[in-house]
Amino acid sequence: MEDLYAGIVDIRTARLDPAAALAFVSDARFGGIALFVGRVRNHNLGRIVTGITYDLFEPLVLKTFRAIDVRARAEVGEPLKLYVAHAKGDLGLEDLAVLVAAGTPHRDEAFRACRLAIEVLKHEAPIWKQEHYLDGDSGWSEGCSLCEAAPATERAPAGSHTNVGHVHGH
Amino acid sequence: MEDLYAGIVDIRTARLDPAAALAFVSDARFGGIALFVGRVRNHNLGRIVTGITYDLFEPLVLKTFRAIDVRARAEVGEPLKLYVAHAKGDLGLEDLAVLVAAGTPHRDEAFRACRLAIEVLKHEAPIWKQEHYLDGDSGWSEGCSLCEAAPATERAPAGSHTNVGHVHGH
Amino acid sequence: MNLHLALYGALRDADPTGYLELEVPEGCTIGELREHLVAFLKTHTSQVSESAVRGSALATTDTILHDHDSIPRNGELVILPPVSGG
Amino acid sequence: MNLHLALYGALRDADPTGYLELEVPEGCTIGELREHLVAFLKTHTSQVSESAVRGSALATTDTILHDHDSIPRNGELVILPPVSGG
Repeated sequence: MEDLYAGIVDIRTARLDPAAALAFVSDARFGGIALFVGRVRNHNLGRIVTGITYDLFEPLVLKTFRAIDVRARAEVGEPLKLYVAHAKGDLGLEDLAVLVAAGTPHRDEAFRACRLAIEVLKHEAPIWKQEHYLDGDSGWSEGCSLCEAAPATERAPAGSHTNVGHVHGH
Repeated sequence: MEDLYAGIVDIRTARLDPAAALAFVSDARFGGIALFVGRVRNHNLGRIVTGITYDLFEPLVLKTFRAIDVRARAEVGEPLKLYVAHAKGDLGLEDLAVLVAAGTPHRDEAFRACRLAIEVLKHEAPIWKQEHYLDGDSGWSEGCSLCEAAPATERAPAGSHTNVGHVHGH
Repeated sequence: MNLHLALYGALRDADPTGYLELEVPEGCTIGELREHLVAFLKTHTSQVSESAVRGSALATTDTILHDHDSIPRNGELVILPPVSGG
Repeated sequence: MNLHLALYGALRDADPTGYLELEVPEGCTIGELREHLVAFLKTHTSQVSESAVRGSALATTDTILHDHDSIPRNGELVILPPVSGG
Protein backbone atom coordinates (compact mmCIF):
# COMPACT_ATOMS: atom_id res chain seq x y z
CA MET A 1 0.00 0.00 0.00
CA GLU A 2 2.90 2.41 -0.52
CA ASP A 3 0.77 4.07 -3.23
CA LEU A 4 -1.70 5.24 -0.55
CA TYR A 5 -1.21 7.70 2.28
CA ALA A 6 -4.18 7.69 4.68
CA GLY A 7 -3.94 10.02 7.64
CA ILE A 8 -5.72 11.79 10.47
CA VAL A 9 -4.11 14.97 11.75
CA ASP A 10 -4.84 16.28 15.24
CA ILE A 11 -5.04 20.07 14.94
CA ARG A 12 -3.39 20.41 18.37
CA THR A 13 -0.15 18.95 17.10
CA ALA A 14 0.00 19.44 13.33
CA ARG A 15 -1.60 20.90 10.21
CA LEU A 16 -2.66 19.36 6.94
CA ASP A 17 0.10 20.11 4.44
CA PRO A 18 -0.77 20.42 0.74
CA ALA A 19 2.93 20.32 -0.19
CA ALA A 20 3.27 16.94 1.51
CA ALA A 21 0.21 15.66 -0.36
CA LEU A 22 1.61 16.83 -3.72
CA ALA A 23 5.01 15.34 -2.94
CA PHE A 24 3.48 11.99 -2.00
CA VAL A 25 1.51 11.60 -5.24
CA SER A 26 4.33 12.89 -7.49
CA ASP A 27 6.06 10.28 -9.60
CA ALA A 28 8.27 10.35 -12.70
CA ARG A 29 5.56 8.35 -14.51
CA PHE A 30 2.83 10.89 -13.75
CA GLY A 31 1.88 13.91 -15.84
CA GLY A 32 -1.25 14.84 -13.90
CA ILE A 33 -1.93 15.62 -10.25
CA ALA A 34 -5.30 16.72 -8.91
CA LEU A 35 -5.58 18.09 -5.39
CA PHE A 36 -8.66 19.02 -3.40
CA VAL A 37 -8.39 21.20 -0.30
CA GLY A 38 -11.36 21.60 2.04
CA ARG A 39 -11.18 24.62 4.35
CA VAL A 40 -13.33 26.07 7.11
CA ARG A 41 -15.32 28.87 5.50
CA ASN A 42 -16.91 31.81 7.24
CA HIS A 43 -20.56 30.98 6.55
CA ASN A 44 -22.99 28.12 6.14
CA LEU A 45 -26.71 28.11 5.43
CA GLY A 46 -26.90 31.84 6.07
CA ARG A 47 -25.10 31.81 9.43
CA ILE A 48 -21.70 33.26 10.23
CA VAL A 49 -19.34 30.46 11.19
CA THR A 50 -16.41 31.06 13.55
CA GLY A 51 -14.99 27.54 13.67
CA ILE A 52 -15.65 23.83 13.26
CA THR A 53 -14.99 20.91 15.58
CA TYR A 54 -14.35 17.63 13.78
CA ASP A 55 -15.03 14.38 15.58
CA LEU A 56 -13.75 11.15 14.00
CA PHE A 57 -14.09 7.47 14.76
CA GLU A 58 -10.52 6.89 13.78
CA PRO A 59 -10.25 3.13 13.18
CA LEU A 60 -13.15 3.14 10.72
CA VAL A 61 -12.07 6.44 9.14
CA LEU A 62 -8.72 4.92 8.23
CA LYS A 63 -10.43 1.76 7.02
CA THR A 64 -12.73 3.88 4.84
CA PHE A 65 -9.71 5.73 3.39
CA ARG A 66 -8.15 2.37 2.48
CA ALA A 67 -11.45 1.28 0.88
CA ILE A 68 -11.54 4.55 -1.09
CA ASP A 69 -8.10 3.70 -2.44
CA VAL A 70 -9.28 0.25 -3.58
CA ARG A 71 -12.31 1.77 -5.30
CA ALA A 72 -10.28 4.52 -6.97
CA ARG A 73 -7.87 1.94 -8.42
CA ALA A 74 -10.82 -0.10 -9.69
CA GLU A 75 -12.39 2.99 -11.29
CA VAL A 76 -9.40 4.72 -12.90
CA GLY A 77 -6.84 1.91 -13.10
CA GLU A 78 -3.16 1.75 -12.21
CA PRO A 79 -0.73 3.38 -11.78
CA LEU A 80 -2.19 5.73 -9.18
CA LYS A 81 -0.90 7.37 -6.03
CA LEU A 82 -3.50 8.64 -3.60
CA TYR A 83 -3.24 10.85 -0.51
CA VAL A 84 -6.22 11.20 1.82
CA ALA A 85 -6.02 13.07 5.12
CA HIS A 86 -8.55 14.69 7.45
CA ALA A 87 -8.13 17.02 10.41
CA LYS A 88 -9.58 16.37 13.87
CA GLY A 89 -10.33 18.74 16.73
CA ASP A 90 -11.18 22.42 16.96
CA LEU A 91 -10.48 24.21 13.68
CA GLY A 92 -10.53 27.95 13.20
CA LEU A 93 -11.59 29.91 10.13
CA GLU A 94 -9.60 29.02 7.03
CA ASP A 95 -7.92 26.04 8.68
CA LEU A 96 -7.62 23.04 6.38
CA ALA A 97 -10.13 20.27 7.10
CA VAL A 98 -9.38 17.74 4.39
CA LEU A 99 -6.81 17.04 1.68
CA VAL A 100 -7.17 14.60 -1.18
CA ALA A 101 -4.56 14.28 -3.92
CA ALA A 102 -4.26 11.86 -6.83
CA GLY A 103 -1.34 11.39 -9.21
CA THR A 104 -1.71 9.47 -12.50
CA PRO A 105 -0.10 9.42 -15.96
CA HIS A 106 -2.87 11.59 -17.48
CA ARG A 107 -5.10 14.31 -16.12
CA ASP A 108 -8.51 12.68 -16.57
CA GLU A 109 -7.69 9.83 -14.21
CA ALA A 110 -6.25 12.24 -11.66
CA PHE A 111 -9.40 14.37 -11.62
CA ARG A 112 -11.67 11.33 -11.44
CA ALA A 113 -9.75 9.64 -8.63
CA CYS A 114 -9.60 12.88 -6.63
CA ARG A 115 -13.31 13.54 -7.05
CA LEU A 116 -14.28 9.97 -6.20
CA ALA A 117 -12.14 10.08 -3.07
CA ILE A 118 -13.61 13.29 -1.67
CA GLU A 119 -17.19 12.25 -2.47
CA VAL A 120 -16.86 8.86 -0.79
CA LEU A 121 -15.04 10.44 2.14
CA LYS A 122 -17.86 12.93 2.65
CA HIS A 123 -20.60 10.32 2.36
CA GLU A 124 -19.09 7.31 4.08
CA ALA A 125 -16.24 8.16 6.44
CA PRO A 126 -17.35 8.32 10.10
CA ILE A 127 -16.51 11.99 10.59
CA TRP A 128 -18.78 14.59 12.17
CA LYS A 129 -18.76 18.35 11.89
CA GLN A 130 -19.93 20.67 14.67
CA GLU A 131 -20.21 24.26 13.50
CA HIS A 132 -19.72 27.16 15.88
CA TYR A 133 -21.56 30.38 15.08
CA LEU A 134 -20.94 34.03 15.77
CA ASP A 135 -23.84 34.15 18.23
CA GLY A 136 -22.19 31.51 20.45
CA ASP A 137 -24.52 28.74 19.32
CA SER A 138 -23.20 25.45 17.95
CA GLY A 139 -24.74 22.67 15.90
CA TRP A 140 -23.83 19.29 14.48
CA SER A 141 -24.34 19.25 10.72
CA GLU A 142 -27.06 17.22 9.11
CA GLY A 143 -25.29 14.30 7.53
CA CYS A 144 -25.46 11.14 5.46
CA SER A 145 -26.69 8.05 7.24
CA LEU A 146 -24.30 5.11 7.06
CA CYS A 147 -27.34 2.81 7.22
CA GLU A 148 -28.69 3.85 3.83
CA ALA A 149 -25.93 2.44 1.65
CA ALA A 150 -23.47 -0.35 2.08
CA PRO A 151 -20.35 1.51 3.19
CA ALA A 152 -17.20 1.66 1.11
CA THR A 153 -15.55 -0.82 3.40
CA GLU A 154 -18.02 -3.54 2.44
CA ARG A 155 -18.38 -2.91 -1.29
CA ALA A 156 -16.81 -4.96 -4.00
CA PRO A 157 -14.39 -2.68 -5.81
CA ALA A 158 -15.06 -3.90 -9.35
CA GLY A 159 -18.27 -2.59 -10.83
CA SER A 160 -19.02 -0.67 -7.68
CA HIS A 161 -20.99 2.50 -8.16
CA THR A 162 -19.50 5.76 -7.01
CA ASN A 163 -21.45 8.59 -5.53
CA VAL A 164 -19.72 11.16 -7.65
CA GLY A 165 -22.92 12.26 -9.33
CA HIS A 166 -24.62 12.61 -5.97
CA VAL A 167 -23.51 15.97 -4.67
CA HIS A 168 -24.95 17.29 -1.43
CA GLY A 169 -24.64 20.81 -0.17
CA HIS A 170 -22.26 19.51 2.46
CA MET B 1 -9.69 41.19 -12.25
CA GLU B 2 -8.13 40.68 -8.83
CA ASP B 3 -9.93 37.32 -8.73
CA LEU B 4 -7.72 36.04 -11.57
CA TYR B 5 -4.00 35.39 -11.63
CA ALA B 6 -2.75 34.66 -15.16
CA GLY B 7 0.95 34.03 -15.52
CA ILE B 8 3.78 32.71 -17.67
CA VAL B 9 6.90 31.58 -15.85
CA ASP B 10 10.26 31.40 -17.61
CA ILE B 11 11.99 28.28 -16.30
CA ARG B 12 15.35 30.09 -16.45
CA THR B 13 14.32 32.50 -13.72
CA ALA B 14 11.54 30.87 -11.67
CA ARG B 15 9.41 27.81 -11.02
CA LEU B 16 5.68 27.29 -10.89
CA ASP B 17 4.69 27.29 -7.23
CA PRO B 18 1.63 25.29 -6.10
CA ALA B 19 1.70 27.01 -2.69
CA ALA B 20 1.37 30.40 -4.39
CA ALA B 21 -1.57 29.10 -6.44
CA LEU B 22 -3.34 27.78 -3.35
CA ALA B 23 -2.70 31.00 -1.47
CA PHE B 24 -4.07 33.10 -4.31
CA VAL B 25 -7.39 31.21 -4.54
CA SER B 26 -7.88 30.93 -0.79
CA ASP B 27 -10.56 33.13 0.71
CA ALA B 28 -12.54 33.17 3.96
CA ARG B 29 -15.71 32.62 1.90
CA PHE B 30 -14.39 29.48 0.21
CA GLY B 31 -14.69 25.91 1.48
CA GLY B 32 -13.35 24.20 -1.63
CA ILE B 33 -10.14 24.51 -3.63
CA ALA B 34 -9.24 22.34 -6.59
CA LEU B 35 -5.72 22.37 -7.98
CA PHE B 36 -4.34 20.71 -11.09
CA VAL B 37 -0.60 20.27 -11.54
CA GLY B 38 0.83 19.19 -14.90
CA ARG B 39 4.36 17.78 -14.76
CA VAL B 40 6.87 16.50 -17.30
CA ARG B 41 6.58 12.72 -17.19
CA ASN B 42 9.20 10.21 -18.26
CA HIS B 43 7.34 8.67 -21.21
CA ASN B 44 4.90 9.44 -23.99
CA LEU B 45 3.44 7.22 -26.68
CA GLY B 46 5.91 4.45 -25.85
CA ARG B 47 9.05 6.62 -25.94
CA ILE B 48 11.28 7.59 -23.05
CA VAL B 49 11.12 11.35 -22.54
CA THR B 50 14.06 13.26 -21.06
CA GLY B 51 12.62 16.78 -21.20
CA ILE B 52 10.14 19.14 -22.83
CA THR B 53 10.62 22.55 -24.39
CA TYR B 54 7.56 24.78 -24.19
CA ASP B 55 7.13 27.57 -26.71
CA LEU B 56 4.41 30.18 -26.07
CA PHE B 57 3.00 33.11 -27.98
CA GLU B 58 2.73 35.11 -24.83
CA PRO B 59 0.29 37.94 -25.64
CA LEU B 60 -2.38 35.52 -26.85
CA VAL B 61 -1.65 33.00 -24.09
CA LEU B 62 -2.41 35.64 -21.48
CA LYS B 63 -5.48 36.74 -23.41
CA THR B 64 -6.67 33.11 -23.52
CA PHE B 65 -6.14 32.80 -19.75
CA ARG B 66 -8.31 35.87 -19.22
CA ALA B 67 -10.96 34.41 -21.54
CA ILE B 68 -10.85 31.15 -19.54
CA ASP B 69 -11.59 33.17 -16.43
CA VAL B 70 -14.63 34.79 -18.06
CA ARG B 71 -15.93 31.41 -19.19
CA ALA B 72 -15.34 29.79 -15.80
CA ARG B 73 -17.32 32.55 -14.08
CA ALA B 74 -20.14 32.10 -16.60
CA GLU B 75 -20.17 28.33 -16.05
CA VAL B 76 -19.85 28.02 -12.27
CA GLY B 77 -20.89 31.46 -11.07
CA GLU B 78 -19.40 33.87 -8.57
CA PRO B 79 -17.61 34.05 -6.22
CA LEU B 80 -14.59 32.38 -7.79
CA LYS B 81 -10.85 32.91 -7.63
CA LEU B 82 -8.81 31.39 -10.43
CA TYR B 83 -5.06 30.92 -10.88
CA VAL B 84 -3.68 29.87 -14.27
CA ALA B 85 0.04 29.70 -14.97
CA HIS B 86 2.20 27.93 -17.55
CA ALA B 87 5.95 27.39 -17.77
CA LYS B 88 8.08 28.33 -20.79
CA GLY B 89 11.47 27.13 -21.89
CA ASP B 90 13.43 23.91 -21.41
CA LEU B 91 11.90 21.76 -18.70
CA GLY B 92 13.49 18.66 -17.21
CA LEU B 93 11.78 15.52 -15.95
CA GLU B 94 9.26 16.17 -13.20
CA ASP B 95 9.41 19.93 -13.65
CA LEU B 96 6.00 21.61 -13.37
CA ALA B 97 4.54 22.66 -16.72
CA VAL B 98 1.16 24.06 -15.74
CA LEU B 99 -0.81 25.01 -12.64
CA VAL B 100 -4.53 25.69 -12.45
CA ALA B 101 -6.31 26.38 -9.16
CA ALA B 102 -9.90 27.37 -8.41
CA GLY B 103 -11.40 28.45 -5.10
CA THR B 104 -15.18 28.59 -4.54
CA PRO B 105 -17.65 28.27 -1.66
CA HIS B 106 -18.38 24.58 -2.44
CA ARG B 107 -16.35 21.79 -3.94
CA ASP B 108 -18.40 21.06 -7.06
CA GLU B 109 -17.79 24.53 -8.49
CA ALA B 110 -14.09 24.33 -7.66
CA PHE B 111 -13.67 21.02 -9.49
CA ARG B 112 -15.68 22.23 -12.49
CA ALA B 113 -13.83 25.54 -12.82
CA CYS B 114 -10.45 23.82 -12.48
CA ARG B 115 -11.32 21.19 -15.09
CA LEU B 116 -12.76 23.73 -17.50
CA ALA B 117 -9.64 25.87 -17.19
CA ILE B 118 -7.15 23.10 -17.91
CA GLU B 119 -9.20 21.72 -20.81
CA VAL B 120 -9.57 25.10 -22.50
CA LEU B 121 -5.90 25.88 -21.84
CA LYS B 122 -4.83 22.63 -23.50
CA HIS B 123 -7.10 23.09 -26.51
CA GLU B 124 -6.97 26.81 -27.13
CA ALA B 125 -3.92 28.49 -25.61
CA PRO B 126 -1.12 29.08 -28.15
CA ILE B 127 1.44 26.87 -26.42
CA TRP B 128 3.57 24.20 -28.10
CA LYS B 129 5.37 21.22 -26.64
CA GLN B 130 8.58 19.80 -28.07
CA GLU B 131 9.48 16.47 -26.51
CA HIS B 132 13.09 15.34 -26.20
CA TYR B 133 13.72 11.60 -26.19
CA LEU B 134 16.38 9.35 -24.73
CA ASP B 135 17.77 8.58 -28.18
CA GLY B 136 18.55 12.28 -28.82
CA ASP B 137 15.60 12.77 -31.14
CA SER B 138 13.03 15.53 -30.59
CA GLY B 139 9.53 16.12 -31.86
CA TRP B 140 6.77 18.71 -31.64
CA SER B 141 3.57 17.15 -30.32
CA GLU B 142 0.54 16.72 -32.51
CA GLY B 143 -1.87 19.34 -31.33
CA CYS B 144 -5.28 20.96 -31.60
CA SER B 145 -5.78 23.31 -34.50
CA LEU B 146 -6.94 26.77 -33.51
CA CYS B 147 -8.76 26.98 -36.86
CA GLU B 148 -11.26 24.25 -36.03
CA ALA B 149 -13.13 26.01 -33.27
CA ALA B 150 -13.68 29.63 -32.42
CA PRO B 151 -11.05 30.25 -29.77
CA ALA B 152 -11.92 31.09 -26.18
CA THR B 153 -10.99 34.68 -26.80
CA GLU B 154 -13.81 35.11 -29.28
CA ARG B 155 -16.57 33.11 -27.64
CA ALA B 156 -19.52 34.55 -25.83
CA PRO B 157 -19.20 33.47 -22.21
CA ALA B 158 -22.88 32.81 -21.55
CA GLY B 159 -24.12 29.56 -23.02
CA SER B 160 -20.71 28.76 -24.41
CA HIS B 161 -19.90 25.10 -24.65
CA THR B 162 -16.89 23.80 -22.80
CA ASN B 163 -14.59 21.12 -24.09
CA VAL B 164 -14.53 19.30 -20.78
CA GLY B 165 -16.07 16.16 -22.24
CA HIS B 166 -13.56 16.19 -25.08
CA VAL B 167 -10.42 14.65 -23.66
CA HIS B 168 -7.45 14.02 -25.90
CA GLY B 169 -4.47 11.92 -25.03
CA HIS B 170 -2.49 15.14 -24.78
CA MET C 1 -26.45 -8.56 28.47
CA ASN C 2 -24.79 -5.27 29.32
CA LEU C 3 -23.56 -3.09 26.46
CA HIS C 4 -20.99 -0.30 26.35
CA LEU C 5 -21.88 2.09 23.52
CA ALA C 6 -19.36 4.75 22.50
CA LEU C 7 -20.88 8.03 21.28
CA TYR C 8 -19.72 10.19 18.36
CA GLY C 9 -20.85 13.39 16.65
CA ALA C 10 -24.34 14.62 17.55
CA LEU C 11 -24.86 11.58 19.79
CA ARG C 12 -22.14 12.87 22.13
CA ASP C 13 -24.86 15.19 23.39
CA ALA C 14 -26.68 12.12 24.77
CA ASP C 15 -24.21 11.76 27.63
CA PRO C 16 -21.22 13.86 28.69
CA THR C 17 -19.19 10.73 29.50
CA GLY C 18 -19.03 9.90 25.78
CA TYR C 19 -20.68 6.50 26.22
CA LEU C 20 -23.87 4.80 27.31
CA GLU C 21 -24.40 1.63 29.33
CA LEU C 22 -27.46 -0.28 28.18
CA GLU C 23 -28.98 -3.63 29.26
CA VAL C 24 -30.56 -5.65 26.45
CA PRO C 25 -31.94 -9.23 26.26
CA GLU C 26 -29.55 -12.03 25.27
CA GLY C 27 -29.76 -12.84 21.53
CA CYS C 28 -30.81 -9.30 20.64
CA THR C 29 -29.98 -8.23 17.04
CA ILE C 30 -28.52 -4.91 15.98
CA GLY C 31 -31.93 -3.86 14.61
CA GLU C 32 -33.59 -4.64 17.94
CA LEU C 33 -30.81 -2.87 19.81
CA ARG C 34 -31.54 0.31 17.81
CA GLU C 35 -35.17 0.20 19.03
CA HIS C 36 -33.99 -0.22 22.63
CA LEU C 37 -31.68 2.73 22.09
CA VAL C 38 -34.48 4.95 20.75
CA ALA C 39 -36.61 4.12 23.79
CA PHE C 40 -33.71 4.57 26.23
CA LEU C 41 -32.69 7.95 24.85
CA LYS C 42 -36.27 9.25 25.02
CA THR C 43 -36.12 8.92 28.78
CA HIS C 44 -32.38 9.60 29.20
CA THR C 45 -31.99 12.87 27.29
CA SER C 46 -33.80 15.50 25.27
CA GLN C 47 -30.60 16.50 23.45
CA VAL C 48 -30.75 13.88 20.72
CA SER C 49 -33.45 13.56 18.06
CA GLU C 50 -35.06 10.20 17.37
CA SER C 51 -34.26 10.57 13.67
CA ALA C 52 -30.56 10.92 14.49
CA VAL C 53 -30.69 7.63 16.39
CA ARG C 54 -32.68 5.89 13.66
CA GLY C 55 -30.15 7.16 11.09
CA SER C 56 -27.23 5.86 13.14
CA ALA C 57 -25.18 2.83 12.24
CA LEU C 58 -23.82 0.49 14.89
CA ALA C 59 -20.28 -0.74 14.52
CA THR C 60 -17.36 -2.46 16.13
CA THR C 61 -13.96 -0.79 15.84
CA ASP C 62 -13.51 -2.89 12.76
CA THR C 63 -16.75 -2.88 10.79
CA ILE C 64 -20.29 -1.56 10.44
CA LEU C 65 -22.97 -4.04 11.55
CA HIS C 66 -26.23 -4.75 9.75
CA ASP C 67 -29.65 -4.89 11.39
CA HIS C 68 -29.77 -8.69 11.21
CA ASP C 69 -26.31 -9.11 12.77
CA SER C 70 -26.04 -10.23 16.35
CA ILE C 71 -24.39 -8.13 19.02
CA PRO C 72 -20.71 -8.90 19.53
CA ARG C 73 -19.98 -11.05 22.60
CA ASN C 74 -17.81 -8.44 24.28
CA GLY C 75 -20.73 -5.97 24.30
CA GLU C 76 -18.52 -3.17 22.94
CA LEU C 77 -20.21 -1.09 20.24
CA VAL C 78 -19.93 2.32 18.63
CA ILE C 79 -22.92 4.41 17.52
CA LEU C 80 -22.24 6.31 14.28
CA PRO C 81 -24.77 9.07 13.53
CA PRO C 82 -25.14 10.46 9.99
CA VAL C 83 -21.70 11.63 8.82
CA SER C 84 -20.60 15.08 7.69
CA GLY C 85 -16.85 15.06 7.11
CA GLY C 86 -14.80 17.09 4.70
CA MET D 1 2.67 43.68 -50.04
CA ASN D 2 5.51 42.31 -47.94
CA LEU D 3 4.63 40.29 -44.83
CA HIS D 4 6.65 39.47 -41.71
CA LEU D 5 5.40 36.16 -40.27
CA ALA D 6 6.59 35.10 -36.82
CA LEU D 7 6.99 31.34 -36.33
CA TYR D 8 6.04 29.27 -33.28
CA GLY D 9 6.09 25.61 -32.28
CA ALA D 10 6.65 23.11 -35.11
CA LEU D 11 6.74 25.98 -37.63
CA ARG D 12 9.95 27.26 -36.05
CA ASP D 13 11.57 24.45 -38.05
CA ALA D 14 10.63 26.33 -41.25
CA ASP D 15 13.36 28.92 -40.70
CA PRO D 16 16.04 29.27 -38.02
CA THR D 17 15.51 33.03 -37.83
CA GLY D 18 12.07 32.46 -36.28
CA TYR D 19 10.24 34.34 -39.02
CA LEU D 20 9.47 34.33 -42.73
CA GLU D 21 9.29 37.20 -45.22
CA LEU D 22 6.59 36.65 -47.83
CA GLU D 23 5.34 38.77 -50.74
CA VAL D 24 1.59 38.53 -51.41
CA PRO D 25 -0.81 40.47 -53.69
CA GLU D 26 -2.53 43.55 -52.25
CA GLY D 27 -6.05 42.77 -50.97
CA CYS D 28 -5.15 39.17 -50.18
CA THR D 29 -7.29 37.55 -47.43
CA ILE D 30 -6.03 35.38 -44.58
CA GLY D 31 -7.39 32.27 -46.35
CA GLU D 32 -5.50 33.16 -49.52
CA LEU D 33 -2.37 33.92 -47.52
CA ARG D 34 -2.46 30.40 -46.08
CA GLU D 35 -2.40 28.97 -49.62
CA HIS D 36 0.57 31.18 -50.49
CA LEU D 37 2.26 29.96 -47.35
CA VAL D 38 1.69 26.29 -48.20
CA ALA D 39 3.20 26.85 -51.66
CA PHE D 40 6.11 28.89 -50.29
CA LEU D 41 7.05 26.35 -47.62
CA LYS D 42 7.03 23.50 -50.15
CA THR D 43 9.95 25.17 -51.92
CA HIS D 44 11.54 26.79 -48.85
CA THR D 45 11.82 23.80 -46.47
CA SER D 46 11.14 20.10 -46.08
CA GLN D 47 10.96 20.40 -42.29
CA VAL D 48 7.29 21.38 -42.05
CA SER D 49 4.34 19.25 -43.11
CA GLU D 50 1.61 20.74 -45.27
CA SER D 51 -1.01 19.59 -42.77
CA ALA D 52 0.72 21.58 -40.02
CA VAL D 53 0.47 24.71 -42.17
CA ARG D 54 -3.14 24.04 -43.13
CA GLY D 55 -3.95 23.50 -39.42
CA SER D 56 -2.28 26.78 -38.45
CA ALA D 57 -4.15 29.89 -37.43
CA LEU D 58 -2.92 33.34 -38.37
CA ALA D 59 -3.04 36.05 -35.77
CA THR D 60 -1.95 39.49 -34.74
CA THR D 61 -0.49 39.92 -31.27
CA ASP D 62 -4.02 40.69 -30.19
CA THR D 63 -6.37 38.27 -31.89
CA ILE D 64 -6.77 35.24 -34.15
CA LEU D 65 -7.84 36.11 -37.69
CA HIS D 66 -10.46 34.29 -39.75
CA ASP D 67 -10.01 33.15 -43.36
CA HIS D 68 -12.22 35.96 -44.70
CA ASP D 69 -10.36 38.67 -42.76
CA SER D 70 -7.99 40.93 -44.62
CA ILE D 71 -4.29 41.13 -43.80
CA PRO D 72 -3.41 43.88 -41.32
CA ARG D 73 -1.89 46.98 -42.89
CA ASN D 74 1.38 46.71 -41.01
CA GLY D 75 2.02 43.25 -42.53
CA GLU D 76 2.93 41.80 -39.12
CA LEU D 77 1.45 38.36 -38.50
CA VAL D 78 2.01 35.33 -36.32
CA ILE D 79 1.51 31.73 -37.50
CA LEU D 80 0.06 29.50 -34.77
CA PRO D 81 0.32 25.77 -35.52
CA PRO D 82 -1.90 23.25 -33.69
CA VAL D 83 -1.41 23.77 -29.94
CA SER D 84 -0.23 21.29 -27.32
CA GLY D 85 0.19 23.10 -24.02
CA GLY D 86 -0.20 21.77 -20.50
